[in-house]
Amino acid sequence: SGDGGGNGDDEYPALGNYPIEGDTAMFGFNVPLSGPYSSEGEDELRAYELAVKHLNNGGGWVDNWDDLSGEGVLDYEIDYVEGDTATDASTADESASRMIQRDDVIMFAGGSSSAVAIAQQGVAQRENVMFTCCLTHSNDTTGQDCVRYSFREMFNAYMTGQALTPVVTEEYGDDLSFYQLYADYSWGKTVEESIRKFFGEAGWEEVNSVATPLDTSDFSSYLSEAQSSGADVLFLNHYGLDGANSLNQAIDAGIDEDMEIVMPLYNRPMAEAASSAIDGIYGTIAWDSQIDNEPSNSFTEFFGEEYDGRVPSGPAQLAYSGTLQYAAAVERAGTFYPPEVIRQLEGFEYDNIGMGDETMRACDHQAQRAIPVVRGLPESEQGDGQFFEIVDITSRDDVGYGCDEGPASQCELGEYGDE
Amino acid sequence: MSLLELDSVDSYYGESHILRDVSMHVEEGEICALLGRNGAGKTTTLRSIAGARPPTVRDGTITYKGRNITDLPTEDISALGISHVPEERRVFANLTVEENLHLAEVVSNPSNTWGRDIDFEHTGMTTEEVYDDFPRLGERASQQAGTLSGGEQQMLAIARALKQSTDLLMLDEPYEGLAPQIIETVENAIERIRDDGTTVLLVEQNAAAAMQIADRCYVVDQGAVVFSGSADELREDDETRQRYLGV
Amino acid sequence: MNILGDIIVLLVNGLQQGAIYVLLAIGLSIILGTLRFVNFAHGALYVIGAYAGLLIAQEISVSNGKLADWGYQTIGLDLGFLPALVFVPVFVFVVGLAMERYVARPFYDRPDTDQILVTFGLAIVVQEALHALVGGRSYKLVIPPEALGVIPLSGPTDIPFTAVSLGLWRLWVIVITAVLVLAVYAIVEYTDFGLVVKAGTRDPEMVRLLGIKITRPYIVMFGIGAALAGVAGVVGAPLSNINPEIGMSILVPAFLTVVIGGVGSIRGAVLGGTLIGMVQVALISLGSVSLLGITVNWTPWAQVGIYVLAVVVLLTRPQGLLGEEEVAA
Amino acid sequence: MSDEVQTPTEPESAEPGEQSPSLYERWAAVREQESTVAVLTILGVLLAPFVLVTVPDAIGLPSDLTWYNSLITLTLIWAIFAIGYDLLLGYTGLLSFGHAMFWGTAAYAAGIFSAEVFGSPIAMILAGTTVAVVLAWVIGWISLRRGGIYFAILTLAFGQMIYYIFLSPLSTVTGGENGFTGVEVGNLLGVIDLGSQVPFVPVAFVSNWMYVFAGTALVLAVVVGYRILNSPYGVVLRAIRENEQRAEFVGLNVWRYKLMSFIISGAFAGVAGSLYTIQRSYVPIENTLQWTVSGDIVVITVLGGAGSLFGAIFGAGLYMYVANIVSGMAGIGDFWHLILGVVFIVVVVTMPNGIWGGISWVREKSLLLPEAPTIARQKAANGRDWITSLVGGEDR
Amino acid sequence: MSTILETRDLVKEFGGLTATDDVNLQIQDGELLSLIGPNGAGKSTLINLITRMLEETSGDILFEGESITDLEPHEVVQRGVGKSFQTASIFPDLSVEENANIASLGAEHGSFRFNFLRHRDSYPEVAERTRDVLDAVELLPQKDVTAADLPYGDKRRLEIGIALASEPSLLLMDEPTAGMSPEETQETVDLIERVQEEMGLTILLVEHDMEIVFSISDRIAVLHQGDIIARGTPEEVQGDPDVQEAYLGGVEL
Ligand SMILES: Nc1ncnc2c1ncn2[C@@H]1O[C@H](COP(=O)(O)OP(=O)(O)OP(=O)(O)O)[C@@H](O)[C@H]1O
Ligand SMILES: Nc1ncnc2c1ncn2[C@@H]1O[C@H](COP(=O)(O)OP(=O)(O)OP(=O)(O)O)[C@@H](O)[C@H]1O
Ligand SMILES: [Mg+2]
Ligand SMILES: [Mg+2]
Repeated sequence: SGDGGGNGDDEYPALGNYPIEGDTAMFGFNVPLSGPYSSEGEDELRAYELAVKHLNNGGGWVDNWDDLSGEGVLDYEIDYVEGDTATDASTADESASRMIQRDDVIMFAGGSSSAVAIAQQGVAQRENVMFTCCLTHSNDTTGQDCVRYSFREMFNAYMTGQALTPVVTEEYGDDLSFYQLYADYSWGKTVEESIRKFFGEAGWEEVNSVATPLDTSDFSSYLSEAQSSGADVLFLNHYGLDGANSLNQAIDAGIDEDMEIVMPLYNRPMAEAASSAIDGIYGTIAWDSQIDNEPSNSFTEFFGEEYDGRVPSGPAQLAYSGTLQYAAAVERAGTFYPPEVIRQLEGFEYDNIGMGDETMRACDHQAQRAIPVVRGLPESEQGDGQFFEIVDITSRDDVGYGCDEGPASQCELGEYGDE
Repeated sequence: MSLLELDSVDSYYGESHILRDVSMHVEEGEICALLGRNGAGKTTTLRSIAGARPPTVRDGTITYKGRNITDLPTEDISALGISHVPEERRVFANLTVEENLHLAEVVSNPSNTWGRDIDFEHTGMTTEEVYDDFPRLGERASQQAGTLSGGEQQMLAIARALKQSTDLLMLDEPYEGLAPQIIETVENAIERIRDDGTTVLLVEQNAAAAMQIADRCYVVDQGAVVFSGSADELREDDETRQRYLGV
Repeated sequence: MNILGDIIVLLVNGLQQGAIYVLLAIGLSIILGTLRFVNFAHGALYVIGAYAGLLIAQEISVSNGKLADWGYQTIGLDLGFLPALVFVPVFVFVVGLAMERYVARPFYDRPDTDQILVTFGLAIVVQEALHALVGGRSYKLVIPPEALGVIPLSGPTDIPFTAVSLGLWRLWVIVITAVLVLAVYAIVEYTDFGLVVKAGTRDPEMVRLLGIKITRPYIVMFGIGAALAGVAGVVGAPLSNINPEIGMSILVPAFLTVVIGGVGSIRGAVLGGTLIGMVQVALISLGSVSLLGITVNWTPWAQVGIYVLAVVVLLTRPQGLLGEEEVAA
Repeated sequence: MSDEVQTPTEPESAEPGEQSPSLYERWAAVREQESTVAVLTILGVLLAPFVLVTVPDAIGLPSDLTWYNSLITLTLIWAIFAIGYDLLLGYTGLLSFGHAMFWGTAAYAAGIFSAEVFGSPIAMILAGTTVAVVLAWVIGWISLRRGGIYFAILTLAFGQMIYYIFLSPLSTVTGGENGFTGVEVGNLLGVIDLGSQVPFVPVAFVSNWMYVFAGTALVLAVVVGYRILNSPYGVVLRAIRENEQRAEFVGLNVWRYKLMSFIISGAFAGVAGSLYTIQRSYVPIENTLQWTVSGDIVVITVLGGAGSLFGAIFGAGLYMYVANIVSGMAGIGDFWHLILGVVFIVVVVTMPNGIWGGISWVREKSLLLPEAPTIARQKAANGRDWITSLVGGEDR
Repeated sequence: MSTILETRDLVKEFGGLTATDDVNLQIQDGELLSLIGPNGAGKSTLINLITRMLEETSGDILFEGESITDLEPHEVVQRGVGKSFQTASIFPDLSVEENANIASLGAEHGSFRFNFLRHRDSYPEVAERTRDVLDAVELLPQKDVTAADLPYGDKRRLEIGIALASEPSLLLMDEPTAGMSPEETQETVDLIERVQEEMGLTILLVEHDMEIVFSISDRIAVLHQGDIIARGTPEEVQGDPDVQEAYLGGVEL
């Protein structure tokens, strides 16, 4: 094993897919190319491909990160396989197993749909192959379902609740009733819980909350129930195409005339799909090209250069940064041996991905970071890649929770594999 | 010229050679009987004439009114005036008696004829005339044909053929399952339509019954014609009767 | 509370949802009832209708799938909705003709299981071909501007009748369905054409022996069934996502509609479709109901309800609500 | 090898003047015996990893063309499922489109049982299978009221009903869309960790205890399946497939036999579903209860060869290879499912006994053995007709 | 002689039509009773009522003294009422031996048991019965032939063999010779007579061929518009003017 450019990287026992055979290190990118989150998935894949290109040949952030050389990782050339999760945990789980067994990937990444991410985390821990979360916003990912072999850059529903509550209550008042529709799986449920918790604490009262199946296309019956509930505010805890559909249909049915609508998590592809419907709608986003700082601006720029001027979405930024983050940790560890890489990432402090100062917390592998709160622009002001007004970038000091609090209190990371 | 002429016809079911070099002719206005034991090839002959597939006619020609019909599709042959009452009744179980009868005239409806190069006109019996002959059917007009008794179904199958515009009526074992008096009715009907100018080609197991009304007879055995002649000649030819008909 | 308004909305939503099932079920039912052909690829015709409608009406960008790899960034004619509504039935009709000729016809004489298997295979092939070509992502057919918008309902002022609004498009779907259903009903029930097809079901050779060219009525009947599925694809698309999988997922409720209504019965299909649509919508709208101190939340049962309906119908009336008992030959 | 069940024929030597049986015929007689079948299955299970993984690795075949160990285990599990399905489709002639429900409910039952009660793999299988059997009894009781196409449609519908029930109303128990993540597989017989290697046996032959476990289950499944076919049930089920009305009129309770066949088939699916949970330590909903699983098992069985137990096993192997290995190949990988669909249609049209049947047919043909059964022959002829009609032959 | 089957006031109505009207019929153990009557008289309906294919409107059917109206068709067969089918109804893809085997199994095993793990060879009674029956219908030499490949006449014989293998004490036959040539018919009649004798069967025969009916029947019952209008020995029935009028017409015998 490890012939060629092995860089002496065989001082550890075999574990998972370590050591790498040959001189190419294989990554696996498992993204939704079908199903309700496929727009996000396509953008993620673009970013992953770009990340591999930069890792091998330099360019992008690789040039600015001290840990990365731009000539592969530890002298291994990076190659990758891709898989379609179909926005579905089973398919993702199978696809991940295939990547590990058939393609011998040393790290795999992806997400979109927290159910998908959580399923893959399970595989990662079982197989001792590292997983890098991309878009997953459920509390459970770094809460009750957390694992040692996975790290999450994205914040979670709990933090969204913390960031959104002050902004929204200030705008609409602090004595209102609200109604929630939520996607019926891990993510939707934790958003629903967190909204209830934080808005409840702020003095709002929940009228009802109703689950809708993932991949619903016609929300009208659910919406008309919400409409006749008499609540003041409607939370649409939907994402991707589902989110665009439910928001569009809510506006079409004229619900915004009676109720305020809040979309706790949204993103650029959703905003594009919902277009005029997002006018005035509050929510949080992972990242947006409108955020003005050096890493963000450069990411927007080189992504656009690669892909015909396309403006990258938040999920793309997560995909790109996650891959580089992993590669940098490998370089720092001097090996692909997973336990060492994990140790490099635990407690790692960084400020290089455009979201200010961050820490990858060791106790639950959750990044501690700032959260952008946004509000949709009217159609007339949209365009030029602009969909939102960034209302606030809530500092990481104002959100988050201790290792013994909130979701983290349920987290048991499991073994490194070298004990 | 004969109304129908078979000239050295060879028919096959798949690879099995059934009719061997069959030649026969049916004259206008006669009742011609085709006799033979089980499996002799009687049904196969009628199906070959009617253009029903299988069997396939690989050799020889079938001429009707001077026209070669060997390779015409079934429906065109039928439209030329050959109607066929096949074995086993073949009524449309899911349709009523009346609808079954109505189907016999559908062919004459202009909207059903496009795409066909055969002309014909409807000269068959009317529904009323049919009910006169078979009052039983009149009583059962709106009953689903599948629920008729065996004999009633046989009547319906015959009646349906009589309703078609027919110059040549081919009957395959029409007496099967009929009670003795109904057999009489059918015999009478056959003789009457012959007298009205329709030619009849009758297939029967029951040689005795067939010879009663037939003008001429053919006997087939193992796919080949082994006898042809008038009914009287056959009655006198004991050897043929014993050997090929078992009577 | 706004009970009356809710009921109206529920009725319209239920009818519209049912209308899609009816359009599909009629095709399934006449093909099954008259041609004795079990078509598991009926959903594929629906998908084909939806994609055809999408490509006629709009221009879409393809981002994964082979078309994108081959350099087609965008495809579609961008002609608007009305042309789609006109051309799709014609197109799917032709697809139906081809399907009859090359798939169904050689299988009329083979056992049900073979028919199911081959059409199931065809359904897979259509789904996967679309998947490979345009990718798995979902598209949206935009509601035509003429039918966009809502009808605000407001009652007399003395009834507290808060505004409910009916999507105009839903009404359009209901009307289009009604017209088509009546037309097909007339053809099947009142013309020789329908009679011939029914007869041919049991004994095509006998029909030919009666001088009737059977292949044409068959193929036309199949085409009509297919065209209806195509229409369902177009009119249903603005209210649902379009992706390669929708064909299979709509097939089950469509079959249930047939089973509930009774095979071969157009009136049964209408009744069955309406019932299913209503049950689905009603369970969502029912929300939580407390009875005798037990609170049941009905919304999660919305998808389950239609199956329960089917089971109940089947146990009490095995031939379906308006189906006739089978008559053996 | 063909395993068309035949009544063991009496020794041909009874008729004088007959040639003594050829070697092939003797072999043909031997291989029908159950113990032979069992031994062959055991050998197959033992050699599979060596032949499919070790040897290709050793001779340097690229790893993206070859099997991997967990895939072989998975294939064994699907093969058990397929054997059970074949008993229903191939021998009784009932086409179920809802078999995912037995596989799936068993998977959930096994998973939930392990989390809530007891993690012993054997106990998990018992729990899962019991649930599948009970469910099969209920669903069969309702669905078998209507024959033919209704049965296919109803089983499809019930399958989806169970899926939706597990997805939403029961999501607090099942995990809904997330799947059930709390599976806790314990040790086999309290001591053997299924993930660990088997002592003394080289990994080249047996990767781990899980493989031994699944392999044993498969051998048992084959033996039991064979025994059923050789019991009165075997011939009764085939009689029902061929002429149901007549079977009723020789005094057979057709309905009960069909129900029994459905339940037996459900039990096999239950064993397989439970093993699936044990192997993955996770119960994903889409791959257990969604109708696509029912579709997969139909494809596997028909492709491999309905009406032959080894055909079903072969089908499982073929499908798993295409879905997991071919799908990763450059070029055709993206089209794997499409290709499978096309092949499936071709098989349905032209090969009534599936690919396995086709192989046996060719081999027997080349050995000038007696012709295939009539119906099979007829179907094959139909297939040829279909092709002629496609290329614009006779307008029938 | 005891009564093996008896119908009491058996009525079957289809909508407005009464197909059998208060039919009281007794069949004695060991006899061959023919049921004749015009088309549509209700003969097949009566048989279908006995086999429980049809549900009666009113009345009762007693077999060996017990009512069988609550039984399922297969249970009636279990009790000993067999039916031979008009068109050869066999299991085409199975061998001749398996065909008979199934029927013997039906007799032995029809009452559904859970013995799916017991090998077929361990039922010697079944094998023996199979052999006996094949012997009786003279198909033993062809036992390994696939049923579909038999000539038509042999198929009919096999069909009767299947009916016999299910161990009936009463055999119902609805027009067994329909579509047969005189020779074939004669063979079939001989077969029927022989098995009746050998196996001590009771037979209920429906037939339009008067030659057969009058030559082999012990007794004849005449059904007309759902009513039994005459019954008795062949001679008695033949002389009955009502029968002449309603059924036989001018047929001479
Ligand atoms: N569909 C078929 N396929 C193969 N062989 C057939 C087919 N139909 C009939 N045969 C064979 O063709 C021969 C002639 O059969 P045909 O039906 O013409 O006889 P038939 O004289 O009408 O006899 P019957 O009096 O019994 O009706 C028989 O040997 C029969 O077995
Ligand atoms: N399901 C049904 N619905 C309505 N009428 C029926 C049904 N079944 C039978 N009949 C009618 O009942 C009468 C008796 O029929 P059945 O079949 O018993 O007569 P059959 O005596 O067997 O006559 P055949 O000698 O012609 O076979 C017939 O007139 C028939 O049309
Ligand atoms: Mg004949
Ligand atoms: Mg009768």
